Formats: sequence, structure tokens, C-alpha cells
Amino acid sequence: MTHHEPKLVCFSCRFGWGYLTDEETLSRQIKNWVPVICSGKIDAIHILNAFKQGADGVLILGCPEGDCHYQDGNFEARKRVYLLQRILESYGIEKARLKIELSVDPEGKRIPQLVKEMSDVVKKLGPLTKTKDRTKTASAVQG
Amino acid sequence: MAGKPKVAICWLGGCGGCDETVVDINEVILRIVDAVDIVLWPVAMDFKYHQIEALKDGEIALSMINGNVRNTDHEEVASLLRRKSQLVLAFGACACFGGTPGLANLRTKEDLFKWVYHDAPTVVNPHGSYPQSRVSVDGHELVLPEFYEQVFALNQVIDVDYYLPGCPPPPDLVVKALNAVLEGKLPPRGSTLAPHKALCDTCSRNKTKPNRLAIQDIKRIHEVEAKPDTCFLVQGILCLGPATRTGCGETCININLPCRGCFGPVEGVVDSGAKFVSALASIMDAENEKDVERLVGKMDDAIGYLYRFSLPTSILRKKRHNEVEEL
Amino acid sequence: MWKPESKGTARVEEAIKQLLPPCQIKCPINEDIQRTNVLISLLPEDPDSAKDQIIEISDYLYEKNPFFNICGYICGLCELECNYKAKGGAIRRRLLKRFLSDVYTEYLSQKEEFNVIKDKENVAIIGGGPGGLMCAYVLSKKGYRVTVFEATDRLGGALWLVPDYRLPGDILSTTVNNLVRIAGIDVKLSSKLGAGKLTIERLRNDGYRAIFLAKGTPYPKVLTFDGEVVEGQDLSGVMYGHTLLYEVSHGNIGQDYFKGKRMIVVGGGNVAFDVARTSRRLGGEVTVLCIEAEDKTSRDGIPADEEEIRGAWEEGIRIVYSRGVEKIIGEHGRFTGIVCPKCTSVFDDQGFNPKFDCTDCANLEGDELIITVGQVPDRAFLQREELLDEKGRLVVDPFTLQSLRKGFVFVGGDVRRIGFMVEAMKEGLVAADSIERYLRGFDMREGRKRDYEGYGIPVRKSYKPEVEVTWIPPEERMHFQLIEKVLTLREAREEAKRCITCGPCVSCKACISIGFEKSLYSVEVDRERCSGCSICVYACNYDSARLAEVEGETVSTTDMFKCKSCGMCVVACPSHARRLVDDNTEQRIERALAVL
Amino acid sequence: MAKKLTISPITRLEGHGKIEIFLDDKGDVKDAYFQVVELRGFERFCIGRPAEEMPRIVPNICGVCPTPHNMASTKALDDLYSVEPTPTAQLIRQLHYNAFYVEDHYIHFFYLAAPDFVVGPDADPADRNIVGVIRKVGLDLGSKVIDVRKRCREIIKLIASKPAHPEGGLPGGVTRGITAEERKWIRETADDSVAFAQVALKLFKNLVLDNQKYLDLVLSDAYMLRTHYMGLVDENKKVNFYEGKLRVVNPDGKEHALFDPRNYVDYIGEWVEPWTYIRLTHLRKVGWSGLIEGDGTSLYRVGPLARLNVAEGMATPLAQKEYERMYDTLGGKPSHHTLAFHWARLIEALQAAEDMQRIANDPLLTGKDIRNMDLKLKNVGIGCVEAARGTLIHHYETDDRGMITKVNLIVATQHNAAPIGLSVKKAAIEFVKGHEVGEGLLNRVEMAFRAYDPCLACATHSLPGEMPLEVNIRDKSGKVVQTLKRF
Repeated sequence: MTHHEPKLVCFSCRFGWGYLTDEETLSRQIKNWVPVICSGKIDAIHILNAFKQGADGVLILGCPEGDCHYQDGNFEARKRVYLLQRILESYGIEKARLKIELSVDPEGKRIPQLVKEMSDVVKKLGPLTKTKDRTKTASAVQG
Repeated sequence: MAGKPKVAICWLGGCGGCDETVVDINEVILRIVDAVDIVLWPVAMDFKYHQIEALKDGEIALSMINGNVRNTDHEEVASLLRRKSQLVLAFGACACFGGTPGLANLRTKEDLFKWVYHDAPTVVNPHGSYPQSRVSVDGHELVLPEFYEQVFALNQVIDVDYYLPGCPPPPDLVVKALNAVLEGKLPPRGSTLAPHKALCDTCSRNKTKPNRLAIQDIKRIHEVEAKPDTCFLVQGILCLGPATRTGCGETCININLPCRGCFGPVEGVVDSGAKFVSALASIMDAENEKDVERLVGKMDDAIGYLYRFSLPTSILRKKRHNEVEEL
Repeated sequence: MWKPESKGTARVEEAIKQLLPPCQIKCPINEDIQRTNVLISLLPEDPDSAKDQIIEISDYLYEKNPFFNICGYICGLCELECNYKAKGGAIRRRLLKRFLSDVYTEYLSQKEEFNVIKDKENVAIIGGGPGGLMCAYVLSKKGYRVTVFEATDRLGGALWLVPDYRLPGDILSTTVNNLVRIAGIDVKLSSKLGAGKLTIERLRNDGYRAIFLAKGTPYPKVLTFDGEVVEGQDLSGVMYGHTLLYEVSHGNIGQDYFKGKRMIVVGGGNVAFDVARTSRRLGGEVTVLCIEAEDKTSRDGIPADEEEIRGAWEEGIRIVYSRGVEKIIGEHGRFTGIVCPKCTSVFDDQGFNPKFDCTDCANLEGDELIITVGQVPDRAFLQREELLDEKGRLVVDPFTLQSLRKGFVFVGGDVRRIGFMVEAMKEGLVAADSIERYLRGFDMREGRKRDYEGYGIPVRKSYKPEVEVTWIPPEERMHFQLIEKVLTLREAREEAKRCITCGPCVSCKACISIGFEKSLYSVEVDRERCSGCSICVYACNYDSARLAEVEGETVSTTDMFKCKSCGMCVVACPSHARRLVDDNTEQRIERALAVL
Repeated sequence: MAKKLTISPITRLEGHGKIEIFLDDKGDVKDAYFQVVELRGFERFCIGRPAEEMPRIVPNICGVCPTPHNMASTKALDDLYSVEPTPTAQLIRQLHYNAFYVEDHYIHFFYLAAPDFVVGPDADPADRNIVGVIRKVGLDLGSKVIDVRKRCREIIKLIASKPAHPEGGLPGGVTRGITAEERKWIRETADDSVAFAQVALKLFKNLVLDNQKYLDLVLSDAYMLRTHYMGLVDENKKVNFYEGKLRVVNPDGKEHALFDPRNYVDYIGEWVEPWTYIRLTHLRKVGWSGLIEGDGTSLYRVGPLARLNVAEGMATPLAQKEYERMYDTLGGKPSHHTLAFHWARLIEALQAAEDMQRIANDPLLTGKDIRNMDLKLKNVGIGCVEAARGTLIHHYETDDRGMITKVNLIVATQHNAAPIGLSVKKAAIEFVKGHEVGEGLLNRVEMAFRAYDPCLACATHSLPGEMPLEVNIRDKSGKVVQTLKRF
């Protein structure tokens, strides 16, 4: 796992991140980037699916506290993340693999940086294998 | 197929509670017994196993299988019944979602064995013995079935036609299901033979929800004297009602305990736990980081609440193995 | 008529008629405040790239309101109804427009003329103030050949009475001059209707098929007490406020004109304070005397704006509340002081009807008395043109502004009822609409009535304080330069971001115009799945998601009037009972995850 | 040639529990192994759960006897939070518990044991089931069985939600009170249960005791096993299902130990064998003796007969009379006659019914004070009850937030696992001679097995209990040369 490049999924709030830069340009710089109208629109299902699909980390970029165009979508997102971190840990997925940042960057220049920073962290944690729907293992263990 | 329709009732990794329920439909069962030919029902009557094998494929009209799949025996029986049956009904929470024992997916097999046969305070094990799938004692070959690394729901090892959730499924739904089969009035394959909506729909306490449901604090059931007629969530007590299929008859609510989700996800939802996270987050009255941390901190064992009966069918299925076991 | 499970758009159009954010309802011309607030909040940090977008936003505003930049200096009506008001101060919309104005006013001179073929009738507009120009602007854009007859030597009307330290003359002239250029409006200056041969009849004969009369109020109101004109208003040292302002704006009054003089300004309106603060800047020791009470919130409270009063106070102007003027005292034909009895009440159920307690009288000595208790229209002219009734009141349909005496004449603006600039503009709009209906032979009333319903405040916990408005300190502002600092780009963005966009999406659509969203998705509730658990009700911050009894069962519903299509309820719903019609976010996420 | 008999549940390829009997070359029984072949690891995956949720989780250990698990767990919470349940709560719990005892004991007796005695061990297999029993005893009695069971389960439902998965129970109390209305039908159920218990005992007397052939069978050496016994007794050393001290008597009936269940670790050891998933309990102070009976054995038995053997008597008058009659008939205490488990079971059902009656008439039953909220977490909680099949111990340890860090469970069938193997072996020795495997073998062997009402679900914390058996006779290669079925 020394050479693996972590796969990150990045969701970002349109009102806070990269709205001044053309989406095409940015998505060329950011792998698996999904801008959404509000970070509060990201369902726990989406995040868990990302991990199921083999993502090594999920980064959510919401707009700054009190700036949400829909009043509190970014807070909703944060609450979900904190709850999910607990659950992920029980699944053996370190909480560092799910991160939310509430800030603003109209040009979106920082997004690639943040993704990079997070992948460095995740890299140390090693890769997460895709969840297979059927995984049998060997017979009774030897003491 | 001539004669009465053949029906098999069988347990795999179950506790027998599901079979007890079938027994609980007392008088009805007698009528059913008249209408069908029960070819297999371990808990209540004798039968010959090889008779099942002798049957033609698809000769059994309906197999009601309860319990989850944890070892080779389970899987072989499940596969055999699948082969011999036209319809397979996943009966009860374990068969449908893995059930409470599915929580074992948070542990490795090694970890299980180590405690049970080595660390437990009462264990006396000077030779450090562990059960073996094959062992020879005084030259006699003794065999144990193969124990899987994780718990599976029935539909993860064989195709399942219908689902009847619950721990155990309530008698009235069992009767409904059986009648539906006998009268051939079945919904499309893959359906769950229970209401579509969430528990709140039938819960008498739903009316007591205020206009805006806000959770300021999360309470554990032993910490408070729950009001017998007020929505648990309103009282800050986690209740999975909003994310859990109704049909159970609110048996737990009726004894003043919150729902823990034995009926599994509502129609159209795959991972009710995840869905409940989103829902819960929305009603948690916490905007600043501190409050969020405080509330989440109060949610000890989130996964145990949200996936009490459904871990093996959750999106992530089981604990990741590429991390060190704490032994 | 409205069904909660609406598929959205179709019915949403109806909603436009009905719902606006409170600020836009307060604004007489219903400016698109919310939308442009959002756009301003998204301006780039870099000033140069911001500039183009500022002009874009301004062009959009200009379409509807060619005076928006002026509003940025002197109009803050909308702020009075902001939902944020109680929560840390209204959104300073005026300052935001003022911010745009700094860039846009400069740009105005390069702004291209609208190209419209002027193939419709001739219309005469009497009066080049905001009301007249607004009407001219609208009609001209519609292809009417419009001529504005202005009595004075410049356009702008009463706006010129606003002192430069609030509204610089060059801003005003740039605005009005470019307005007529851009909209292609003919202007005849120094053409006073009623003076000489220029009569309504004459205009009629010259081929003007309709006339909008917006002559404003050229004359000051004389001071009265108990219904009687107070004597001594002819003494030397007594003048009328609006005369002073007029002269000052024409630069006819020197710097230290009132140096060392004890000035008494009578009146409690904004104009009175303009006068007082102008006099102060001309060197006078100023006392403002008004019959109204200090407490603005009371029925008899002083009408002048908070900011005016504060400004005056800072500048060392003394204010005497709740006193009227019973007598004006003079010696040898020169004013020396006034006798002011206590005013016990200003209004009663009949309206303005001040009561005084003459046993409690104060004598106020002074060198100059400036009476600023209001202005009046040119009654003689209206009389001559037979636009008044026997009681001397204008006979105008208040709804269409059509004269009941002469059908082709429409009357509006201050001449009809004194009000704020934007109220005159509103009358200009109404007149324009009426004139078109009149000339096209349409029904004069049909479909004009609009009942607006304001929006409640969304559920929200965190609020930010309003932006600091900075004035030049009093000791440094005793001149006629602007005293209010303009917002910086950063301040403007922050202030605009404060806007909680409480209004309906359909009257805004900012997110669509900038490509954040494809359309306003409607929310569908699947009754087969909804258990009525009411979690969506909490998730919704707009009181849109609600529980309702539908066919005997409790299910959640969505009020598309109020829905913002944010999808918060969709995510929160534990039963997948809600979805956003046509929203492709789900698919976009799935696609992204699929390639992992 | 040596043969291997596999007695395994007919319902499985291998099954949840099997009995392996090995013959020597002479064809006599050499060894017998009772294997339990599954495991679910509740003890592990309950770690991390909030302690107060345990009573709602552990019933999944066994749906055949979920109530004892729910109750032991709830009592472990009382201990964990060092709290005394309110008097009303105590009554409600015991009502719940006795109702379970009545219905469970009858299920076992009529559905599983009765076929052997009522219909007869050598009767046509096709008749030897509940249907046959009903035919013999009459439909009235038959439907009465179903009726009593049903009504007792109604009581369980009222107090603890689903009978197959009770959820009630909190530290210091119960979740729900009883109303005056409910008391009415509870009382009726109790009265009818007492009446029925006496009918059942009469039936047993008529059909078994008055039948010399059966009585001989009961008293025969094949069904005799000399072991220690363990069970709960109250302060008067009377039988108690719900609480008390654990008493152990040796094969001679002398007291080996009397201890607070909280100290079970000092007295009970669990031996691990590689050929079974079940841990074999034995008396620690004696030390693992291996699979032997009589003096020097470390094995003990639990369950109905064991409880009566360790007690000085029954807690209720009617049951006490029956108790005395039984020991007179069996020739004194302790009784080592395995088949007497059935008799003891019926006597216990009577005590349970009588106790229900007492509770149903106790004014405090409908009290409002159902919870003691004075909780003081002390990190360790041990709860012990007598499950229908024998002593059940739940041992939890928690962190300071009351989250489970350790779980140890000792269940009835575990205690009996080794003795079951021995009993089976003895029966087999009796009936397998010189390669001759008589037709009667399987049922004889199985009767020994069934007397314990072994619940393997509990035993492995995994699987349900009563199961039909089958004997496969295989040659060395493992090929089945003869199959004997259980009926």
C-alpha cells in the first residue's frame, strides 16, 4: 500500500466555493469533485456510498458559519458529519477520512490544496477496500 | 403439482423466536396445517432431511426461512431449500437484515473465539484448545461446520422472493402472508409483506409531536422516566420509529420503550441507519460546534442504535478488517 | 386554488403576483432587492473583475429604476421593512446601491442609448423631477415620443433641494442628463407650463396625445397657528427653508453666509433638517423647533429620519421638541424671536390637528427664522386649467392618476401628494401605464391591482450585525462634501451576504441567473411513503413543509409559495417520501462515485 | 469392525448439536460425545453497547427461552447500578417470570416429553407427537394446554412486549405498570393455571406412576446419573426461580456450597474441548474431572430436578405436597433419576402458577411506583435467575458511561452439556450390545437427552433448543450402513 494514491471524493457548496471559476476548469484539477447547491443537501447515504465504492476519504466544503443561503444547510452538514464520524469509527473507518470545512473561496483555488492536504493524511491511514457484497473467509481459526 | 401445497419452515442462525411466533398463531396454524403439507418444521415436528433432497426442484411451494447465515450448514440448507422451493420467504429480522446477531460483524471471528475460549473469566483451558472444524479424538474423527467471518442476511446467499420482517414477525402478519400465498394474492416478487410506511404512521404518540421537533439533549432510556404518551424523540430519547417500517403493532411503544428498528427500513430505503442519521442531524438543535459535539457525544454507540437489527445489510456491511483488532 | 403538492412552476407564476420579500413590498416600485443582494454577495474580491459585474448588476437595476444610484444616497425605505431589522439591523440596501452607484454613475456617460423605434404617439411630461422623468423613461422605452417640459434650467426637480453633503449635484446632473440621453427623451428646459402661451390646450394642439402633469410643489407653505397665518413672516430675517436650499444649490449663497447668526429652523421633517444642517454649514448657531415629540415611535413623533436627527445633533444643532410658533416677534421690521407654546398633541383621529397649551410658553430669541413646514403646488395654474373641484381639490382618479376633468391629462407626484422621491417615481410608473392604456384604448384598471404579501422570517439562529456606516467626524464635515463613506467591496459583499433572502425564489431566481441551479425544482411528497413523522417540518426553514390531514391521514405537504427547493427536507426525510422534481444532484453524485 | 454412530438433528446436514457414539471392535459403546456445533458470540458483539440496552438485546440469544435472558440481564443492571427495584416492580417482574415458567414448562412437557410417556416409548412413531398426545388425553385437555400457554404469553406481552423477544426491564424497575382492569384477567389466568397444573400432575400420576412399566423405566439404572446439583434457593432454602443464593449439593445431597451468584467465578469453571463449540462447566473447587459420574466428578446438573434436589422444599403449599410425594416415590433426596426431570418440571409449574396467584392478588401489583431512579453506576453487574432449564448467569462490566466492556454468560444447557453426554452414553451402553443396535435405541437415547430439555440456542448463545434426532451408523470410512430415526 506504499504506492497507493488515495481516492478522495469532494463535495462543495456552490455559494462558497469556486463559483467564480468555470466548473470545467476546476473539475480538471479536482478528481471526483461534486459541487452542490448546499452542503446540507449531502445525505449520509451519499457519504457511506462513497466509502462503499472505495473512496479513501470524503471532504465536504461548506460555506462559512452564518453564510448559508438556506439559513443552516452548512450546520446540517456538520451535524451529519459528526454523527457519521462516530458510526464510521465503529465500522473501522478512521474519522479523519471524513472531513468538513466551513469556509469560502470564490475562485476555488484552495480546493485542490485542501484535497491534497487531506489525501496526505488519508494516505498515512492506508487504503480502504471496496465493500464486497459477499466475502467468505477460511474455516474455523487455529487457536 | 398434485395435492396440498408443500411448505417448509426452517431456521438457520436464528434463536427459535420466529418459530415460536408460528406456534403463536395457535388456532390459525391448525387451519393452515389442514391447507398445506408441512414438509419441514424442526421446532415443532419430525421430518426426514433426505426427504427434502428427494423432492423435485421447485416442488415445495413456500419455504419460510428464519435466522441469518453464519456457517456452511446454514448456507447449504438455504441453498437446498432455494432449489426445492418456488417461493422463499425471508422470515424475521435475522433472515431479512441479519438481525441482532449481525452486530457480530463489528468483530472478527478471531476476536470472538479468543474471548469465548480463552479470556472469559470462567474459562479453564490449560491446553489452550480451540474448537476445530476437524479434529480427531482418540482416533475418532469429529467434525464441526465451518464458521464464516461475518453474518449474512438470507438474500446475500440465495435469492429471496418475499420478506417478512420483525423480531419476531407478529402473528397477524404471518397469517396474512400465509393466506396471501395460499390464495395466490401475492404482490410483486421482492416485496416486503408489511405496510410501506414508517412506524410514526401508526404510532399513537405521533400526534404529540410539537410543530417543530427539536432535540436539545439526548437521553438514554435508564436516565429518564419516559412519559407514557409523548413521542420519544420529543423527550430526547432515540426512537427509530421515523426510519423503521411499521407493522409490529407498536409492541415496544406500548410498554413505553422506544423503537429499535426490528422491522428494518421503510419501502424504498436501503440503509435506514444512514437515513436516520440525516434525519436525526436535521432535528438536532445544535448550531455551534460545542453543542454538536455535546449531542453526538451523548449518542453512545450510535451504530448499535441505528443498526441494531440491520448491520449486515447496511451499506458498509461490516467492520473493516484492515485495522488492528483491540484484543 | 393552490395545491400543496403542486408540480411547481405553473402555479409558481401565480405566486409572483402574490409574494415578495418585505423590502420589495415596502419599495414603492418593488425593486428586485433580494436578487441583486445575492448577486452583490457573490462579487469577486478583486476590484477590477468586480467592476464588470457591478455594471452588469447595475444595468439590470437601471432597466427598472434609472434613479437607483440616487436612491443609494437618499432612499432607504426598503430598510424599514427588512426581516433582519430586529435581528441585528436591517440589510443596508441603500448603502449597497450607493456602492454600486460609485462605479455605475461614472459609467453612465458611456452607456449606450436604448435603440427603440419611436413610432408611437407624442406624450408631454410636465416637470423634470423624478416623477416626470420616470414616466418619460418608461414611455420612451416603449416607443412613445416623449417631451419633458421643465420650468427651471435643469432636470431633477426637488432632488436639487437635497444638500450636496447628502447628494452631490454632479451625481444628480450626470444621472438625469444621461437618463434622457439613454432613453431618448426630448427635453425643453425653462419652459414653465402656465407661463405665457404654454398651456395644456396648446400642447394638445401641438399633437401631444397625452400629458403627464408632475409639476411638483414649487411654493413653500406659510406658517400657521390655530388655522391662522402667523403674522411677521414678511419680516426681514424670516425666510422659507426651501428657498434657502434652492439658492444654495444654485451656488447663490456664500460660505459664511450665516456666520455668528442665531438661526431658528421651524419644522420637523427631513427638509427642515436639511435646512438646519445647511445653515450650520453656513456658520449659524442653529436651533430646530418642531411641534412633534422626541419619541419617534409615538403618534406625535418627529417625522425626520433617525440619521438626520443624529447628524444634526452631532453637528451641534439644538432641537426643541413639542413647541409651536404662536407669534413671530420683530423690532423695526427685523426678526428678533418667537413665542412658542407647548404642543400637547399633533394628530388626532381627524389627522393633523395640533393642540397647544398657551399657559406654557417659551420665548426663543434669534437672528434668522427659517420656516420649513412644507411646500405647496401651483394652485393658480391648476385652477386655470380647471383641474380642481369647487373645494379646490385635484380631481384625479387616485388609482389611474387620470384627471376626471380632462381625460388625456394625468396628474402625479408631489403635486398630488407630497412624498419621497421613490413615491413620485411610482406615480410616474402608474401614469406611464395609464397613458399607454389610454392611448391604446385598453381598460384603464383591469389587472393592475396587486396584493402583495410579505414573507415571514426564515428559521435561523446565527445573525450578523449590520455594517458600520461611517461619517466624517462632525468637526471635519462643516462643508458640502459627502459626509458618508461608501462601502468597500469587501464590506458590500459581507453586507449583501447578510441578506437572508427571505423572499420567494420565483421573484428572485438569482441562483438560476448565475447558473447555480437549472430551475426552481418543486418538491413532491409521496403519500404512499410519508408517515407524517414531521421531521421535514423541522428541517424546513421556510415554513413550507407542514403536516396536514389529507383524506384522513396525517402526511407532510409542501407549500410551493414558500419552498426554496433547497432539498433540506428531502435529505432529512427518513422514508424517502420527498423528492425534488427534475433535480439531477443525485445522478451527478452517483456518476462521481461510479468512477471510483 | 468399529462403528461410529452419529446422532444428529434430522433437520440439518450436521446440525446444531450432535451426539457421537463410538463403538469398539466388540461393538460395545466406547465413547460418547455431545457436540454443540455453533456460536454467535453475543459476549463479544455486546461490547460497546449501552448496558441499559442489554435486556433488549439478549433475548435474541434464544427465542425459546428469551424471558430468563431478559430477566437475568435486567437483574444484572440492578446490580450494575446498585439499585433495588420498587416493590411493585418486583411483583411485575415476578409475574412476568412465573407466567413464562408455566407456559415454557408445559410446552416442553406436552410437546416433547409427553409423547414418550402418554403415547408410550414404543408406540408408533407417527403417533408420538403432540397430535398423538391430544388424541390420548382428549381434545379438551389438548386445547387447554394451548389455551394456558396463549394466556400466559398474553401476560408476557402486556409487561414485556413480544413473548418471543421481551423488551421490558430497566435498572431499578420495569417500563410499564399494571392497571386494575388488567389485574382482573391476570387473576383469572393465574387461577386457571393453578387448576391446570394440578390436572397435569394428576395426568402424570395416572399415566406414568401408576404404570409399573414406565415407573421402572424412570427408576432404571440406564436413566440414573450421579452428579452434583446446582440451583437458586431463597433464604429458607426453598425453590426460587427469580432470586436467592446458589446452592450446590454433592451426589450424596450434602451441601457443597451456598454462595451469592455474584461470586460464581469462584465456583464455576468452563472447560474447553476442541470438538465442541460449547464450554463445559464444572465445579472449580473440585477441578475438571473429565466426563465421569459419581464420587470425584466435578460435573453438576441444573434444571427442574436439580432445583428440587438442592432445595429443602417448595415455596408454595400445593407444590410442597407434590414435592414430598415425588421424593417418597423416588426413594429420597437427592434423586439421580434423569427422567424425574419431567416430574420436577410439573411440580415447578405448579409453584409458578401458585406464585402468579399470590402476585395477582397483591394490592401493590397495580402500584404506580414502578421505578427506582436512584442509580449509582458501579461498573460491574451480575444477574442470576433460574431459567426453565437451569441456572442462568449474566455478567457485565462497563466503563464509567455505562457502556459494556465485558460480557460473560453461563447458561443452563452449558451446565448440563457434559452430563447429557454421559446420560446418552449410559443409555447407549444399555441398549447397544455387540454390534446389535436395537430399534428402541434411538428413542431410549433420545429420552435421556430430552429429559434435560437442552436448549442449544442458549448453550451456544446461538441456537434454538429441542431437536429431533437421528442415528447414523457408519463404518470406519464414515459411510452410513444403517440409519435409525427418532420415532
